[in-house]
Amino acid sequence: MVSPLVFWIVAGITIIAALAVVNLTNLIHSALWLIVAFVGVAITYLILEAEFLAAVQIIVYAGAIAILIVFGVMLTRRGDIRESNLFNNYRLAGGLISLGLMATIVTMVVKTQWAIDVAAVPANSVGLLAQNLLGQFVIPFEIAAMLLLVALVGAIIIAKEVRD
Amino acid sequence: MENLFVNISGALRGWFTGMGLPPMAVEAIMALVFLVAILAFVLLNVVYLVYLERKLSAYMQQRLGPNRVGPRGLFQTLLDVLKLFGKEDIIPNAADRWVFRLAAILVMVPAIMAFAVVPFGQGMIAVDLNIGIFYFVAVSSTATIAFLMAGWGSNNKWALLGGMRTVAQMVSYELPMVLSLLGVVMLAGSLRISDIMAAQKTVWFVVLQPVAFLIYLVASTAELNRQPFDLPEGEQELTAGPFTEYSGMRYALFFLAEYTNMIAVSAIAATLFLGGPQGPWLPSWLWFVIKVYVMIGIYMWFRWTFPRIRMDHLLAFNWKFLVPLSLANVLVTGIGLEIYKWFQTIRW
Amino acid sequence: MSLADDKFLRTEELTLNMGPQHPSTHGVYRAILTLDGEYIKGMENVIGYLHRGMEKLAEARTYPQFIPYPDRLDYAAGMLNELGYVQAVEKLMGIEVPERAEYIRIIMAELQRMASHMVMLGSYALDLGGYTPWMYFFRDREKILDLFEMASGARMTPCYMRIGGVAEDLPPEFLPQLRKFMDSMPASFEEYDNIVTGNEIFIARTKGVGVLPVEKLLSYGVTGPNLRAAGVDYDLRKVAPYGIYDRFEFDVPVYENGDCFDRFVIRIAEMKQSLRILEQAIKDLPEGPIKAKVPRVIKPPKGEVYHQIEGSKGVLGYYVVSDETNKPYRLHIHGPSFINLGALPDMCMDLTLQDVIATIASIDFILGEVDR
Amino acid sequence: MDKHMSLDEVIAGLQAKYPEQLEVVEDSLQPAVRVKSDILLKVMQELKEEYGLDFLADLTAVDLGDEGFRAINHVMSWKPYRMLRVEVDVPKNRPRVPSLTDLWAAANVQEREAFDMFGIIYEGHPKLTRILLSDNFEGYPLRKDFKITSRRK
Amino acid sequence: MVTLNHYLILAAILFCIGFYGAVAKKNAVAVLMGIELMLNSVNINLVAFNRFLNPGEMTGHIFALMVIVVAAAEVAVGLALILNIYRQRLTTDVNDLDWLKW
Repeated sequence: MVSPLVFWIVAGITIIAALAVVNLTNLIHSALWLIVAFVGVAITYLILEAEFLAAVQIIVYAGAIAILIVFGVMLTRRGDIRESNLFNNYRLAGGLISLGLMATIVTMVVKTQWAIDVAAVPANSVGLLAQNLLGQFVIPFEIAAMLLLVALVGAIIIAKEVRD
Repeated sequence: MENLFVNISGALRGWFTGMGLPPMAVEAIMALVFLVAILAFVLLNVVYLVYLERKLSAYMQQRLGPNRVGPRGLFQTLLDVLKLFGKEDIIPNAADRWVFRLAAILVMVPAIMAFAVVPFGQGMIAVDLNIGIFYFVAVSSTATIAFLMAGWGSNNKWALLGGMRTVAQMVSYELPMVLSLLGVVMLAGSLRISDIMAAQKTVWFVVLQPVAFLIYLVASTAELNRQPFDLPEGEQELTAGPFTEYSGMRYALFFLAEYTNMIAVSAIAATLFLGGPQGPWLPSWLWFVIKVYVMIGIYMWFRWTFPRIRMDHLLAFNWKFLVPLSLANVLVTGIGLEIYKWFQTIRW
Repeated sequence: MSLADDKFLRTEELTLNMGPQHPSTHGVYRAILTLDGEYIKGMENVIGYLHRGMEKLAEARTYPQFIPYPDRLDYAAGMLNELGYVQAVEKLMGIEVPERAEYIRIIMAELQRMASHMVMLGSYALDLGGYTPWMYFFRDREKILDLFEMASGARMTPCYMRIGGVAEDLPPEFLPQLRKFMDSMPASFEEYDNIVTGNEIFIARTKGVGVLPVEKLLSYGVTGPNLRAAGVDYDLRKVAPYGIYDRFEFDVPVYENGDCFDRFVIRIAEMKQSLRILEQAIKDLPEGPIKAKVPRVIKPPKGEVYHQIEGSKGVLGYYVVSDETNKPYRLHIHGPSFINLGALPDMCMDLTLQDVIATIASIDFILGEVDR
Repeated sequence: MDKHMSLDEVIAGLQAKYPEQLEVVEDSLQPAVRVKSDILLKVMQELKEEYGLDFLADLTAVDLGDEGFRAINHVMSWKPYRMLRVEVDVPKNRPRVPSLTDLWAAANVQEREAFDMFGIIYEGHPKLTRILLSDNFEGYPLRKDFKITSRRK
Repeated sequence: MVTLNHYLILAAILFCIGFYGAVAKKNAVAVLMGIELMLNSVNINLVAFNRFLNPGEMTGHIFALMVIVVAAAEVAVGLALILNIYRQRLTTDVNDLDWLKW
């Protein structure tokens, strides 16, 4: 078990990064902080002994973030990049709602009694994951694959230049 | 000789434990020791890789190469590094300062991190993760961001174009690279580096997976941004791509990262396809270094032979050729594995 | 604005200043590019950074004093530029050049043509990112420059031609050295083929890139290898032989597509023809004087002449107006690079940024000649 | 019309058509005609389209001192090789010549250069700006009355 | 000692920040970022539940993987939509996307 200190540090960094993502007005900086948040989440997975997921988190989100930045650059070159990520009129309402939501979830979480299982994580967790994915969960797996394919095709069709 | 470094590390560990430190502290110190050892190995190699690159290119181009500083120019790179230290560190006024500064440092992080799973010899892996090779893939995929940060942070159109190209190139070549590694993983039946090494006791995977090896070679050249895939940098087109505005040590860091990445990628190739640190007569770590240098030699040979490919050709080559080929390779490997299993059942 | 009347795609264009300080502009040349992504939607040449007022300078120099100046025009082809100038003056004065001098001029001109082509070929490969071919071409160019040094004392700016002949006779070790160079070339040609023209990436990057229809090329006044690569058989050495070019047997290589690849390989083919001319020139090289009898002070009769020669980059013309003094009244230099560069924006339209680099290098201009 | 006729025939043909505005330059080393600027475009178009002299070899100008400028155009054909000089006298106080850019794209840069050096205005040129000299350069350096200001103080 | 509650609360905080971003931001790309944060917090929940309630099986991990796949698909399509909208309207401001026909 990893020291609790690591968790506190990682959790703190992740939350700060997430706040920065939302509050900064430069889209690129937001995207860069988003990477920090994602890496924080990946380390959280590591603490939870989910190495495979941690690696997936990094590989999927790091690539996606780069693309996000590119989009940010492409789509905001027209104006001032420092003002590219402003708030809309729902800032106050959104803030209040999310605070309320958080309060609700936290109270719910604290009040619930969980049936904690103290067993250790199996050594060959990756192998187990693979067997599960291609055994018991093969249909969701295939559907996910199909979904990705459809999303790929759909994205290409939508983003394709419209010529008349 | 064989266990030289393993013994050193064992002795260190014993020494630290003997000092009465708690096990966790010993682990932390040992991790630090490994890190320092890897850094030392990498930096030393990079300095002489630059020298090797220059000498090799000189021989290919019928020149002499560096031959003034020290015997046969051996100290040329050291002096170059010193010179870069002495240079003014220029940050453009309009640059995004923190992004600009951080990019030069961040570019080194994935390069160094990848070495955590590199087996420098028998029993010489810093961390033998059970997702070993996947860890390498994940870490190296983050390198894109540093390039993009450099390109964007410089506030320079050439740099931005270079950064955009980097994203397009590295994200798309990631795919065939991972898929080519998949063939090896299927044969070994594990992501763990030591398992993959053990699976190559008799036959190297380059024999069983020649197509995967070639795909890996091409895709990793693209990942390294080296000729013929050095479009992000493309001196003749984008002056220096994302590095256009960098100077002094920050520029040197990008260079350092490029060569560090080259060692890492070569090390992974040597591990996955060339049997890793295994071979007769010589100590395992020496074998490993030899194999890594063979791979590095190939990359350098590429660089000094090919002209630069064009952006649209680059992407078309990836999506229309490499990716389908690597998918087919995975398929063929799977079928081959099944046939092999079936043969084994009927033999018994 | 309603959406209905603006249906077509809107994308943003990026204006990019390529140069004056850029690795691929071959000197201080600037192109203002309008990019849509990586595609060129507009291009404008900005030149003049190297302007030295050579035509004005000529009006303050005597005729022989001007001979070193053409060297600095197209500094990759000094001999050819001088040849054009001295022949123009000779034409104006009606001077007959001795046989031996004519042959030496041919030798120098063809060597210079090869050297100039090697610069282009080498830097072209370099501009496409191939470092090694560049060294191969420059290795061979070095041998030519050594020959020039032997004959004239200088490598790039020889100042070797004189009105009425050449400055010095060939030194005795010149011809054996030239022989050696010529014997070494066939192997070099094979190497060029192996490392550049046979390379898949090179072919993919140059085939079909930077093409202009022939009519447009002619309208732009493009000459030299760039025009011949597009299938037009115009070579002044054949069409209107100057000097003694009518005595030599050689072919004019003509290609069909006029793309960057053809512009590249046609120069290699021309080098082979230059070798043929050299071969014959060495064989027939007569003994005799190397300089005609010219008056001590050169004062051409009143008149004007426009003289053209086939330079390495196209037709190089000198328009000389004399007012019977010892200085030209007006000297106009028609540099092929200047004219060829005019066609560049049209060639680059709708190509990618990388193709622009390839096209710029393929039309082979030297800024010294563009700006004068 | 025969596009390969000899230069003498070309000149004769032109002279017959424009007896007033065109004269043949005597005692010239190379064949040359001098035309008035109002028929320049027509003559050039005929040379290009009817007589086959369809390649603009060179375009420049000469300062004749007090008499004004002379715009010099060389047109040529390659096969057979013929070259004809077409001169236009331009008055000093009103240096205007019709532009040849519609006939030959090659005229574009060369006319800009002549404008840059002599200040001759080519009417109908799409973008007649300085090309070699900097935009804020004063004067036209190839004019004979141009004084070079000393750089040393 | 770090318990399940810690992870759940961390996830809750991340989720609310993401929600705030998704609701209160002008730029469509930023809205996507907020949604990504929310999806990530859900994944933390899934993995934490898996680790603390049923470490012997990988169900939570598999759910998390599915979420990542869906998130990837969503980002791809979302970005394509944003790109296309930008081409039509030259804006990525969600407030401006109030027209009902293309």
